[in-house]
Amino acid sequence: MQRDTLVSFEGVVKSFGTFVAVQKMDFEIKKGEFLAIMGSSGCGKTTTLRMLAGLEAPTEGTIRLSGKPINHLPTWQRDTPMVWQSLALFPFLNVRENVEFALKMRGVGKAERRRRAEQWLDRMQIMEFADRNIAQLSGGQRQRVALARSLVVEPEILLLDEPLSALDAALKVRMQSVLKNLQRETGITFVYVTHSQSEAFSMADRVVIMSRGVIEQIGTPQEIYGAPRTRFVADFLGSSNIFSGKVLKATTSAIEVETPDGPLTLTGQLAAPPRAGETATITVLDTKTHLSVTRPAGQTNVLPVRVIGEEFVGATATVYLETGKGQEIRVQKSHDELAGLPLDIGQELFAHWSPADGHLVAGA
Amino acid sequence: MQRDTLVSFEGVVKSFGTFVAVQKMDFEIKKGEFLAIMGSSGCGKTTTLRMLAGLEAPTEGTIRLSGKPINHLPTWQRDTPMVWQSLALFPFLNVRENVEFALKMRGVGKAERRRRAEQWLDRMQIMEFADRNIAQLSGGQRQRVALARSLVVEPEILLLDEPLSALDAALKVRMQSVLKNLQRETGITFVYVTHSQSEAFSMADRVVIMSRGVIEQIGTPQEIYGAPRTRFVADFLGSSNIFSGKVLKATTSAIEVETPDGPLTLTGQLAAPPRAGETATITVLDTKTHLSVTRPAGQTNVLPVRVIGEEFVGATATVYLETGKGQEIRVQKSHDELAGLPLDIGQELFAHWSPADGHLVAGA
Amino acid sequence: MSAESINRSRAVDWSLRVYLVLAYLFIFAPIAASFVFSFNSDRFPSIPLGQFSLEWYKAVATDPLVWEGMGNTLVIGLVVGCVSTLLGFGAAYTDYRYNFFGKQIYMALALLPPTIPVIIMGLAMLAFLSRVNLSGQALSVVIAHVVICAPFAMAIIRLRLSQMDPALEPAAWNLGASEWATMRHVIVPFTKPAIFGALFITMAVSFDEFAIAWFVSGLNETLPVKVLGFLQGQVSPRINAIGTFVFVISMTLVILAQILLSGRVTPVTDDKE
Amino acid sequence: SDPTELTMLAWYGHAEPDIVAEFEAENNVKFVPKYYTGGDNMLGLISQSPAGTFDVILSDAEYVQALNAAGYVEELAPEDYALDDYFPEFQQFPGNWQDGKLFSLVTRFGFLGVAYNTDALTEAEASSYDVFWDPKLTGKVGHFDWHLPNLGQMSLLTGNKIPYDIDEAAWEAVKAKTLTLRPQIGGFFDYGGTFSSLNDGQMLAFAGIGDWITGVLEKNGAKVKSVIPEQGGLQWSECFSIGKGSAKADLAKKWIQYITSAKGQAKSAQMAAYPAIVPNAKGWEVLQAENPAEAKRQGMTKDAGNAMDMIRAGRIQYRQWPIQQDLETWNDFWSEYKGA
Amino acid sequence: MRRAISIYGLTFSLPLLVWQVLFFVAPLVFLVALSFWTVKNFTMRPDFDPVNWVTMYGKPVFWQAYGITFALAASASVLASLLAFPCSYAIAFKLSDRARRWAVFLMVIPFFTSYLVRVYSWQIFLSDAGIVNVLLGQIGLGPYAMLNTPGATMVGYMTLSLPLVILLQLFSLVFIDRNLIEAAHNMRCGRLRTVFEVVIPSARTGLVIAALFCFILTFGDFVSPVYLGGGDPTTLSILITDTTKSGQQWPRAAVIALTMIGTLLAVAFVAVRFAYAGQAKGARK
Ligand SMILES: Nc1ncnc2c1ncn2[C@@H]1O[C@H](COP(=O)(O)OP(=O)(O)OP(=O)(O)O)[C@@H](O)[C@H]1O
Ligand SMILES: Nc1ncnc2c1ncn2[C@@H]1O[C@H](COP(=O)(O)OP(=O)(O)OP(=O)(O)O)[C@@H](O)[C@H]1O
Ligand SMILES: [Mg+2]
Ligand SMILES: [Mg+2]
Repeated sequence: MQRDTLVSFEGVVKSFGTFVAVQKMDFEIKKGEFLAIMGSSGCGKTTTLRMLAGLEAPTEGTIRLSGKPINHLPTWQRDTPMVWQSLALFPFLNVRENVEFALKMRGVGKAERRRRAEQWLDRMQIMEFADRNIAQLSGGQRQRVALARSLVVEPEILLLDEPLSALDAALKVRMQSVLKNLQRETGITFVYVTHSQSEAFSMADRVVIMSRGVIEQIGTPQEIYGAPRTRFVADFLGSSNIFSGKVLKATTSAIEVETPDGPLTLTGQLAAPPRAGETATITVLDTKTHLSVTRPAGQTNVLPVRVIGEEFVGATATVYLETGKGQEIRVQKSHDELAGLPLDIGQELFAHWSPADGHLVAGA
Repeated sequence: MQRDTLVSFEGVVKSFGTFVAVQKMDFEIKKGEFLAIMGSSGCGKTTTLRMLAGLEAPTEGTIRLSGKPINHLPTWQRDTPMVWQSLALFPFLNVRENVEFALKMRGVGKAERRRRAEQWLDRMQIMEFADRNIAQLSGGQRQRVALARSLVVEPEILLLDEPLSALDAALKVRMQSVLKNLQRETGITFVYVTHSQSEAFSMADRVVIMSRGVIEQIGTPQEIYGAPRTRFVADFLGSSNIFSGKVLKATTSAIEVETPDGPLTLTGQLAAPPRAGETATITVLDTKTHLSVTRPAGQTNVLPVRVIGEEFVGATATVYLETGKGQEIRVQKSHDELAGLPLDIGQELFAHWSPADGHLVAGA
Repeated sequence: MSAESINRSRAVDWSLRVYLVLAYLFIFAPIAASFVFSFNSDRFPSIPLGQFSLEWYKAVATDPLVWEGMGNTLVIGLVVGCVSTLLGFGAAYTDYRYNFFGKQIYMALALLPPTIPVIIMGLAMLAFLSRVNLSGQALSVVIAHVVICAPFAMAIIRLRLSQMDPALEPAAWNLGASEWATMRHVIVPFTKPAIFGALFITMAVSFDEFAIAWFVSGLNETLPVKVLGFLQGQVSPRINAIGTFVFVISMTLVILAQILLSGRVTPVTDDKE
Repeated sequence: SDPTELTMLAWYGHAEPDIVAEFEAENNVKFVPKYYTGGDNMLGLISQSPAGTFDVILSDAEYVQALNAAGYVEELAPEDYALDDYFPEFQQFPGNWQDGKLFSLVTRFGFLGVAYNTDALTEAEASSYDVFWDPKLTGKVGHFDWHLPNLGQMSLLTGNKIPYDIDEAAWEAVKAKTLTLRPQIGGFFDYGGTFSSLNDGQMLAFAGIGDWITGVLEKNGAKVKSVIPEQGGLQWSECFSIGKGSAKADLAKKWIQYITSAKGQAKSAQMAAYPAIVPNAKGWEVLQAENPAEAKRQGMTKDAGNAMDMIRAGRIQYRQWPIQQDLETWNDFWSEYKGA
Repeated sequence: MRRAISIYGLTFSLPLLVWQVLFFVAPLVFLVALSFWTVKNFTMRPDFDPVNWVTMYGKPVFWQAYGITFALAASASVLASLLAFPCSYAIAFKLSDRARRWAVFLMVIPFFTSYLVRVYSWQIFLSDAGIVNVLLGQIGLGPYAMLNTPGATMVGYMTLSLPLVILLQLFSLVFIDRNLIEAAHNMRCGRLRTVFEVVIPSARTGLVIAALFCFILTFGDFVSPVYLGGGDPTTLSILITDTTKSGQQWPRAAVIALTMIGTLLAVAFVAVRFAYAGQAKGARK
């Protein structure tokens, strides 16, 4: 589906004093899409959202909404409602008054205000709490009030800054589906900032991954999980083991890299293979990395490792290991697959993987 | 290995006013073992630990340490050092002074105090921070100071109350192995309270699972994961789908239970099968529960379900589903296994599992 | 902690409680005595007590000067309360919202005055105000009292603002409210209890202040200045009568403030993480 | 119609109903008093208030010069007042006149001597300033906290005929003598403190005061009295002036006429706040008729040894500013003495 | 958005600034100017003459009063801290939440009763025939001379400062992490020892600040030294009033006042430094 552009960031920079929070940012948000923004803490996600909402002015560059530059429009003259992590509901107003707030500020008459607010209260299934105090609602109910409050003006775009991070696991999953459905039904563009990979990957059409004010990768969840474009992305997703080193040999179908732990090889279709002597990084998913007690015969990519810990996650466990050079390696397996292995701390094992499972990313 | 008993709780009850926080608790802790205590918030874990440390007096029953009753011994006359969740390091003392504190209180001379403190600082690899302020340390470093401070008196037993809960994931795993090694090397008995299943299962020799002041199950991690003794335990571990209903038929090798979603069957060795008409509960691990788009032919234990959400955890994903009767079902699979399934919210699927994978627990 | 805790000693606990009672006795002895002696017939209070008498209250009630002082005190207190609260609100909001060069100096100006000894303040105020022809009027007392009361108002309101979710104000802008509309519809409603609290507390402070007022009040003496006059000029249990009377009024204001500040506390945000 | 407001700057008591009620009623006037607590306090108040703030000013005689020098008071016309009824000594009262012009009118005066507790001392014992050094009074002697009356009495004690006109040698002697009194002293008090510490026996003897305090206490039944000791006593005097720039100077004049008339003087002598002797001979007569006991107590009778006789016998000296030393020198010594 | 201060912002920021500059800073600055004026014949004249500073600083009486005032205020701070600590400790650690709220409420009441009235009341207690002596007399003791002694001044100082000191101490005590106390017990630190090893070091900032406030209040107080201490010995506040009595010597009084402000600022600086010493900035958590 080819969609129109709703928002575009053109060379946007934001500095606080001498500190540059967002560096030369260029990207577009399509009408009706669900865009998630991810990245480690302090990478500029909130700052990006706030510039879009008009709560910060860009230091350089232009932000356009439906083609018009909006850099210097104060936030109260834009229609870019935001849902805050803390929700920021007005504690001195009841649920209905909260939802009516934006309409009141727009000078909508009393009866009309009430009608439109009730429509949204109804839609969010919180009509029965209309006259309650905010303090008397549960976390999920407040969440819905916050959504209704922002949506009541029927904006083209909704900005969400980690809206679910305060909820417990079960409620989080429920609210995710509420949000996803809402977005589909209304067709409103969602820009959704989150820390949680699970949230971003399960809800968004496209995901932006940021690091230190720079966009590292934009793409669908599948693209990003399957082919992280940079070492940062691979690292950030946390599901790959990562090795850097000097390229020894490289063809369009295979490459050999000299790492501190020895040479590693990778096979596959390489569009633009690096040249020998350059630095390259190989990633391999932790689920594709295997362990054995003895050195597997006749295999490449075998590293002697020592167990440093183990973590249980439901049906699977992640084994943390370390090579002689201190390189950390993780292996994720089901309990059954690990059952035969001695996993006492300090135990020496061999980690290995098939050259076809490796993946080449840019830089060191 | 048969070990001596170090601590025994004999009919211990603890009430706060009319509220009973710990009810008739009977269990033993062996010399040199690593015992983890788990349970939902407010179930009495901390209270149990505090009674052992002498920070609360039991309302009824007797606690023995090496055979001697210690109910009314003030905490400063026991050798039961504790590591607090908040660490409770003295902010007005530097690292060395913190570690020396317990020795100072025992009247150990200056030179000797210093020697013994440095030994532990060294062992915990924080010697270089000896003269730093607590505020200048990272979380992991503080954790080590807290351990050194408690261990410097070389006690027979160490009590730990969620010591790692304030750390981030990576540090947590590292500190787990530090703790585990320490316990093995010193042979000190560890009593370790935690919320985290992963922590308890990867570190402890035995795990105690508590609910509302009552011990639900004691056993090795394998025993508990494989055979939860009660519905609470199964629920608490969160890795099983749980169904309750009336027993229709029951033999020593098979049982059929009528649940709101229809009859379910279970096969296996049943020592004491329930009688028909009684209530029974069947659990099945979420990894052993499967999904398909069409109703699998010729199978028992098939339930029509609707997708309500999905959660990504590294290489695996958990799909949240709901039966027509509102029973929640989770299915955990690797991404590859789920790749073929349509998992949009509201999508209708069939959940099913082999009768041999079910497990019978007591009560409803 | 439970009472049956094994690490506490009853003896220590009880001696501490007894000590506490003694401390309260020390603190309340003069207040209680002044109350008792205000109903005592003897002009020069001593024990044993004379008869119960309302003579001093009558003396006070029939003294037009006391009534006039009372009127001055009330009017001045009211004006001081309003002005201090307004100024304090502005300063609290400034501190909450803005960061600027020299803010520390601004805050020092906003908080320092109550720490200057009143006798020095009074002296400096009188010397200065008389230069600019502002001394000896009710206005002088208002000026001086606002200087020391505004910091109290500022502190109380700032405390309330710090309980406010910092996202609340931008959230309102984001919903289409201009800065002024946000002030009216969000900031003021949120801080309302603190605003009234500050109003009553500053009124109570002004109500009781005598040292600076003595210097600058000229002919428009407030009640506490009259008390100082009674103490300096003619010892009389009228002091007790006025003291008791002022106490009752001040306490009423304080309790009102207390109710407003703590009564309608609504959790500001749900607990995070 | 609403009464006219007349402002009065005075010692406590001068605008209380017992004194002003009649005048207020007759003239439809309402007094607004500002009571001060010392001459310097009074000067400070005037100097820091706009001209015309105070219509009537009551001040101690020694301050009249200062008031006049600073231009705070209006000149008075002698013919407006019943000066002829005054005792001759007070018709030309030096404190009131400057270069032949009248600036204020003395209205009351009193004597300062030894105030004592009659349970602790006999009148004979108290009849010398030396009694302050009596060992049984250690820690029980109080000072009214102002240098002028106290040092004046010390000056009398060291044998100076005119206590405020002394040369350097005499001044050194006064200082030396005074310092030897310091260990006897229990405190330095303002009016209120003097009042209560004498009343409840906290202090058994007092320097620097007289009947203006003990008289009130006596009336309330306290066992205190004042005597003029053998070394002589001091005289304080209160004078009324009209404030410079007063918009109600006529009314102010009327008040001074009233309070210096025979009727006003009799009232004034019996003022509730503190009693005093009046300089108007006709006033004495009215008082003798109205309240013979009080007239007798204060010595305003025709009997021998009455107040005027004491003055005429030279037993009483005016309190005034030091003549050969600076005022500051005396005050500095007083501070030093207090701190010793 | 953090914009430069706008008209909107100035509307809220400026009034207080203007007020305090006009009516707080200006008087203090004027006080400095005043200290260089001269006085002749009861009238002050604008001048720039250090004579007042020279005269005042040349007087032994001034330094003596300074020493006494400083010593009195310092002893009051120590005494108030010592007397208050068991109280604030008991309120913080030995009372239930409800009782603690009441205790705090009761402690606030004295702030709203006239200090003058309370001091006057103490006269009735302390005089030779006062309540205390009458009570002592009934058990055959006394009478003792209490009024007009430095001890009585101290009683007045306590009346003035004790509630505030207790509240400030309490404020830092209730925020002590209870785990620290339990941790100390758990490491063989007995009850009393824990107070010295843990409670006091933890609450140091609050304890020092409380003592500082006591110092500030008592250093400038003139009511207690006059009405309870009998004006003997002379404190700086009494000296200020005495100085104004010697023929309108306001400039000299200004010298005393400025010296007092300087002293208070110095003491406050030292106390705050000490209160926060050794506390690294930006503690994490
Ligand atoms: N007003 C400000 N003044 C100075 N620095 C700021 C300001 N706001 C943000 N920053 C800095 O800009 C960087 C980006 O901040 P931002 O809030 O956008 O991060 P984020 O990606 O949302 O992080 P998080 O996940 O923790 O919310 C951070 O380093 C932050 O410290
Ligand atoms: N001092 C106390 N007074 C009253 N109730 C208490 C007290 N201490 C604990 N409780 C109650 O006893 C119960 C058990 O508390 P405990 O602290 O042992 O729980 P826990 O298992 O450690 O919980 P968490 O995992 O949240 O730390 C809780 O319901 C708690 O509210
Ligand atoms: Mg953010
Ligand atoms: Mg706990």
